[in-house]
Amino acid sequence: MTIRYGYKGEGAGGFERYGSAHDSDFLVSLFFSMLRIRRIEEEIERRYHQDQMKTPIHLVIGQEATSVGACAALRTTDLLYSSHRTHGNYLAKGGDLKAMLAEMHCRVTGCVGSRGGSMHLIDKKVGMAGTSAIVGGAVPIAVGAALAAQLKGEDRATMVFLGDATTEEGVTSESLNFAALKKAPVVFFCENNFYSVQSPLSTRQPPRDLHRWAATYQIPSVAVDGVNVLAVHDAAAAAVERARAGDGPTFIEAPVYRLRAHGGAGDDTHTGYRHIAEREHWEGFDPIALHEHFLRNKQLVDDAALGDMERKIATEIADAFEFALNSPNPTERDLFRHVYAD
Amino acid sequence: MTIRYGYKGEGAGGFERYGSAHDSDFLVSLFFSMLRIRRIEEEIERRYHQDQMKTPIHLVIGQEATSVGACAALRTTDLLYSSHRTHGNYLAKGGDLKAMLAEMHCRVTGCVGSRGGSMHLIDKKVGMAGTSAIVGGAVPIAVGAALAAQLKGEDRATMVFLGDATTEEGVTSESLNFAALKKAPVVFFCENNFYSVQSPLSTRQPPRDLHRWAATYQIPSVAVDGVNVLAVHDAAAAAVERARAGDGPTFIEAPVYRLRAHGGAGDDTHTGYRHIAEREHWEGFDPIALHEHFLRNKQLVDDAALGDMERKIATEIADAFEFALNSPNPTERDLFRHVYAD
Amino acid sequence: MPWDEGLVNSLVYDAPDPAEGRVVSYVKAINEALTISLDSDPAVFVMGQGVDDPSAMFGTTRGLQTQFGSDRVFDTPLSEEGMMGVCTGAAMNGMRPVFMHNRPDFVLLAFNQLVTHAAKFHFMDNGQTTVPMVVWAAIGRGWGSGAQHSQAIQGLLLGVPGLKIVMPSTPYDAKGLLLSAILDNNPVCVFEHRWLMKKDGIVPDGFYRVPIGKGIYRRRGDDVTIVGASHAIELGVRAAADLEAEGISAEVIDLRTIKPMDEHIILESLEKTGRIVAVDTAWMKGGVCAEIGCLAAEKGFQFLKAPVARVGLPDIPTPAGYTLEQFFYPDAARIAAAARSLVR
Amino acid sequence: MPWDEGLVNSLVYDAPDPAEGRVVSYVKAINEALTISLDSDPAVFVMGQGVDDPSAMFGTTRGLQTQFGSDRVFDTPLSEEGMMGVCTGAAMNGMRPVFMHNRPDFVLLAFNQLVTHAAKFHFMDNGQTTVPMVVWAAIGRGWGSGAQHSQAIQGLLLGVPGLKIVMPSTPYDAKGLLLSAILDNNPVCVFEHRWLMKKDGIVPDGFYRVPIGKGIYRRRGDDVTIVGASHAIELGVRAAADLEAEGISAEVIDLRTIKPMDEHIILESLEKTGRIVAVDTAWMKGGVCAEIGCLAAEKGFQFLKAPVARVGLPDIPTPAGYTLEQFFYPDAARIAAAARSLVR
Ligand SMILES: Cc1ncc(C[n+]2csc(CCOP(=O)(O)OP(=O)(O)O)c2C)c(N)n1
Ligand SMILES: Cc1ncc(C[n+]2csc(CCOP(=O)(O)OP(=O)(O)O)c2C)c(N)n1
Ligand SMILES: [Mg+2]
Ligand SMILES: [Mg+2]
Repeated sequence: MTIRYGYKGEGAGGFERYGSAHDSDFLVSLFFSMLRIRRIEEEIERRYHQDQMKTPIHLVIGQEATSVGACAALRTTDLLYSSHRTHGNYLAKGGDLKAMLAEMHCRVTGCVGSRGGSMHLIDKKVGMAGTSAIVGGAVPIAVGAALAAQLKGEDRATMVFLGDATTEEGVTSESLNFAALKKAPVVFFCENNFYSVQSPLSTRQPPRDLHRWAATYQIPSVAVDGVNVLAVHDAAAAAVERARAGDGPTFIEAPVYRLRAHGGAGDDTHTGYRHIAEREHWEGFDPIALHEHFLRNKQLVDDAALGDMERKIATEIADAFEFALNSPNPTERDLFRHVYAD
Repeated sequence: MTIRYGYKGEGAGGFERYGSAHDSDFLVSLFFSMLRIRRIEEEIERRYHQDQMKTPIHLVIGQEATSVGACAALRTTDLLYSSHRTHGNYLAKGGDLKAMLAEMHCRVTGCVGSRGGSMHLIDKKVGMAGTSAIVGGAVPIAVGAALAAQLKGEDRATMVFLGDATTEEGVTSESLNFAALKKAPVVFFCENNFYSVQSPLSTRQPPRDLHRWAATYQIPSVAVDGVNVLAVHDAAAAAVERARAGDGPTFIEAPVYRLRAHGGAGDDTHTGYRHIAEREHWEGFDPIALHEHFLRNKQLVDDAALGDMERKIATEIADAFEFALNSPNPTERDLFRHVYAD
Repeated sequence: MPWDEGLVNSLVYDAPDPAEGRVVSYVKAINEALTISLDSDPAVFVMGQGVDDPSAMFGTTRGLQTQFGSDRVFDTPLSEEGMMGVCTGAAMNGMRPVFMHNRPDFVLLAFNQLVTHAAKFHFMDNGQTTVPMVVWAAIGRGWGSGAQHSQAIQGLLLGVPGLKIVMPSTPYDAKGLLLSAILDNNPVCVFEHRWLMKKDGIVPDGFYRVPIGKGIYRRRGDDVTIVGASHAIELGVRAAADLEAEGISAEVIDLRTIKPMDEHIILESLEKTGRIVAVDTAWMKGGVCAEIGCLAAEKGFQFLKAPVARVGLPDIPTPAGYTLEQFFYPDAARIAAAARSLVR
Repeated sequence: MPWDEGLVNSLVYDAPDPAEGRVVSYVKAINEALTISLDSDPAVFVMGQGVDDPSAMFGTTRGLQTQFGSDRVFDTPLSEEGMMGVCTGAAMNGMRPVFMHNRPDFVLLAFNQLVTHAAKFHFMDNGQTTVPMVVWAAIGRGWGSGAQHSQAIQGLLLGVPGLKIVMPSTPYDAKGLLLSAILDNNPVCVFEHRWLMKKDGIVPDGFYRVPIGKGIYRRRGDDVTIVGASHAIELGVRAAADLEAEGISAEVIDLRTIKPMDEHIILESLEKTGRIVAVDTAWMKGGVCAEIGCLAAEKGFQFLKAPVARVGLPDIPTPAGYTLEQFFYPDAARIAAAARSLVR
């Protein structure tokens, strides 16, 4: 069949219901954050072929609502752990764009001094606490971070993003079990984009609902429309509340669609692992377009406002790339730093 | 509380219902097999302190019904994989007692030539196909064995025994997922004895039903009374049927109780990790006593018959120990054999 | 998704002379070995993340699923340890699995099954079982592979009895050694190097084997022996060429297989040159370099005219950035310098 | 379930002279280090399978949960990799976890977290994070430990940057090194040997540290250097005593920590003796023995008067049976023979 994994959400309809609970500034800010990430990703994509960014990239175009909605429920002091698909997480959590682009350009001014590249966009100042390029690697680490907060009695929630394939790694099961056992203040945010690189779920798992599986660890688990930034936010906010209240972990499954290739620039649907109709189907549920539609209906944005946003974003992006490109490379001495801590 | 994990089965009542479907020879043979294992374990236990058996032991006293009931549903050509708790599996699957005791006495006539000890009672002639002293180690291996049978189109079922704690190892989740995905002809037989060494389930998992968890992998999963050899057999037989029919894996959870220490001779309840009342409670549901009670009610056995069985078993055990004790030790040359296959 | 495609395609190797035979790419050579094995033995199957996807494991599995069906060539869940156990169980029961990984880093998730199970069953059950399986992975380098996607783990596995470790450096060996590995009745790790995949070479058509456990002279010389395998010996050959210009005659030994290691060829060469430089794509401490260096001092001491030298990775995780990588990875010049220091 | 309790209790060591100080058992020494650490730093917590059960991890964790509560001393699910990740995450966020395992074999399940995460985070995030954690395990031997419960894995980890590896041989060091390991800001593996746990020794009361990275002379001598750690050096000391009777004066170096390795003390001794026997509890190939042997030929070549010798495990999995074990494990006599062969 052409559309293997279709959109099952409420589309534009969902926004009305969730929207009412939030003030307009908040509604607009979510839109701005998504638009900003989209434009940044597009510019990275546009320049990638110039080979100035000698790093793998895993774009989140089409998946902006999950990062933005979830992070809007987090405080700066809350922790976010991530995988290889870091761009959206880092930016939504408040990571510095200049440091991100410098990192991708292998400059010493990069957020991790050019030691990590795009899969290690870490900035502890804003709670972007750690990432792993190993699928599932960050999941138990996030539980450990939550355990630390619990032991220290800190008012801090920890969230970890994971993909659908990450649920196949045994360590994810181990992490759910331990988090449930200890009522660790952690939120498992599963972006189910139906694919692992170019492998569909059907070649990796029997047909099942990931959130029902998580629920058998006695973890409150919900499925939420991953292209509806408001639905994502509300689910995340409830989960974070539960964590803060000491009620333990939550598992959130958000169906989303990756509109680009797993890695690199451009889309690779033409290679045949998924049908063009499937991508086009999901393009009809672009999280940013859906939210814009909602905001316009409520007269919260108009062409002028959008134009201002675009200009603001464009300037920021241009400046950030300039910063990155004008930043110095690391020196040989840098290689020997931070191998061991004193 | 004194009894942390109580018996939840139907007790003697359950036997009537299951019994009717089976002929008397079969019913008696199950009893004989359990009694034989019990007596063998008791004799091993009695002699263990003589330090002639320089090997760890993990007795199955109290858990005879699971091995006997499950293996009664298997053909010799079916495969059984096991963990560290091998005695019951090996004997019920038809393993040679002499070779078992010789192995435990570190003799060259042992079932694996003294290379494995009691945790590696393997005898491929009778389908005792492999064991692992690493918890969870045998689980994916059994799935691989089932995959091989499937790929070769063999009419062969594979069963793997695992404990409650084994479900905490990520690899067990991975194995369930893959087995379900491929509809592998494998039966996961989980002996839930509530403890991992001296750690109760409550310190290791949130309260949950293991079979419900397994079911979320789209694997038909059942709970069965682990002290009722007939109930165990019927559940195993149905699962093996499903495997043969190409309908894929089954997960069976059987609550049982280990009446002895996790390892070594004697019980260690007095050390305080579980309450004496709990063990005494379960002694009231001894799988062998329950089945004997049932057989006597049906006049299928009487004192005379039991006496004959005891004598038969005693002679076999005495002969086997004599064989083991009179067997030669390995020589230095044996050490260098089978490191690599030609 | 081989994100380093562009990088690898930019690498330049001398083209082989078609007059010498059939010119085939490194990737195609591996593909041929897999095809021949699948074709000749129904017990062989190939599995791994994305072996059936458009990138086809760097192209090495291209077309295999179409030709041999999805029972024998299949994608897997993201469950490295579980799948390693599945291979082991299948191998113990008459199959010959080939389990392919993008990166050796992912094999670390499966060490319990590989090291404590696959490698030991044949011994533990007194030879009742054999475990004929191949674990294939390509060592990554460059384009931000970094600390978690560039690990060469042969050094970690050298001390594991029951395992064999193969590390080809040419298309000819990649095919011949993979064919041998699949026919071997033991678990064999085949570690390729991503950068070699751009190489073309003379590769015979059809079936042939390169023996496991035998090294080969890539170049004869009298002053110093450079020994190693895979991409490291590729650099060793280049270093030898540079040294020749200075009048230093270096002998280059490609071990081809790290375990078992061909001690005889190492000692034979050492007897002549009296000097040895051990090279490896992995960390120098306690790995392949250390084993070769220790072997030289243990069994070749009477031949040694100079200290043993090793050229591998420093005791530092792999940095992701381009500039840092240039400082991190040794090159032909560094190997040449090490050799020079022994001779001068 | 220390099934080898009986075996270990049957071992005999010379009793220390109480006149020299406070006599404490090896197990108690570890228990004191844990108690002091838990007591002095709220960031420290101890976890592991059965640390709170009646056998209390061979007795090393006895009483800790009662004293410090179940938040800071707790049992874990049977999830080695997950729990290793939990430690890493906790360590990255201000805690100092001590993760205890019955056997190093179980640590192999967690290599992905230990090798690719815990050891690399500090480097990967440019020093933003430190990962102060201790991974403790006791190498098993005898009573059917066999291939899957006796693996000494220090050789596998030697080539992993970012890790430290500690291997005590006395109660004094067991306490002092564990205290140092818990205070260290890096992931530190502490590998005990089950057979040392029967030892008593002179152990100071209260807090003290044994530095990580410094070896110590256990015995001075002129003819040959025996170097290693843990149970292997215990045997080395006995071998030296036997050699003395033959008029061979052996120097014995206890490295105490395998990584970082005290190269200075090895070379200092080698300069004097010119002969070296590297000993280890693990496999000889590509591990600690190989590293020491290579180091001697690399940096101590000018001192070497004889080939380097190594005494460790052959390239064979551990057999479970008693008789086979006697052939498998090297003893003091084998170390002495190796030393003798270098001197004669
Ligand atoms: C342990 C491990 N195995 C394989 C890979 C290669 N890999 C990188 S990303 C990826 C896909 C993961 O899919 P998913 O978890 O669904 O996240 P997504 O990329 O879809 O966001 C794979 C297989 C890896 N990085 N780590
Ligand atoms: C990976 C691993 N971790 C720890 C151990 C130590 N160990 C041996 S048996 C056992 C208990 C396993 O409990 P369960 O799976 O419930 O089986 P049971 O002993 O109750 O039959 C443990 C923890 C081991 N052998 N392997
Ligand atoms: Mg995905
Ligand atoms: Mg149990």
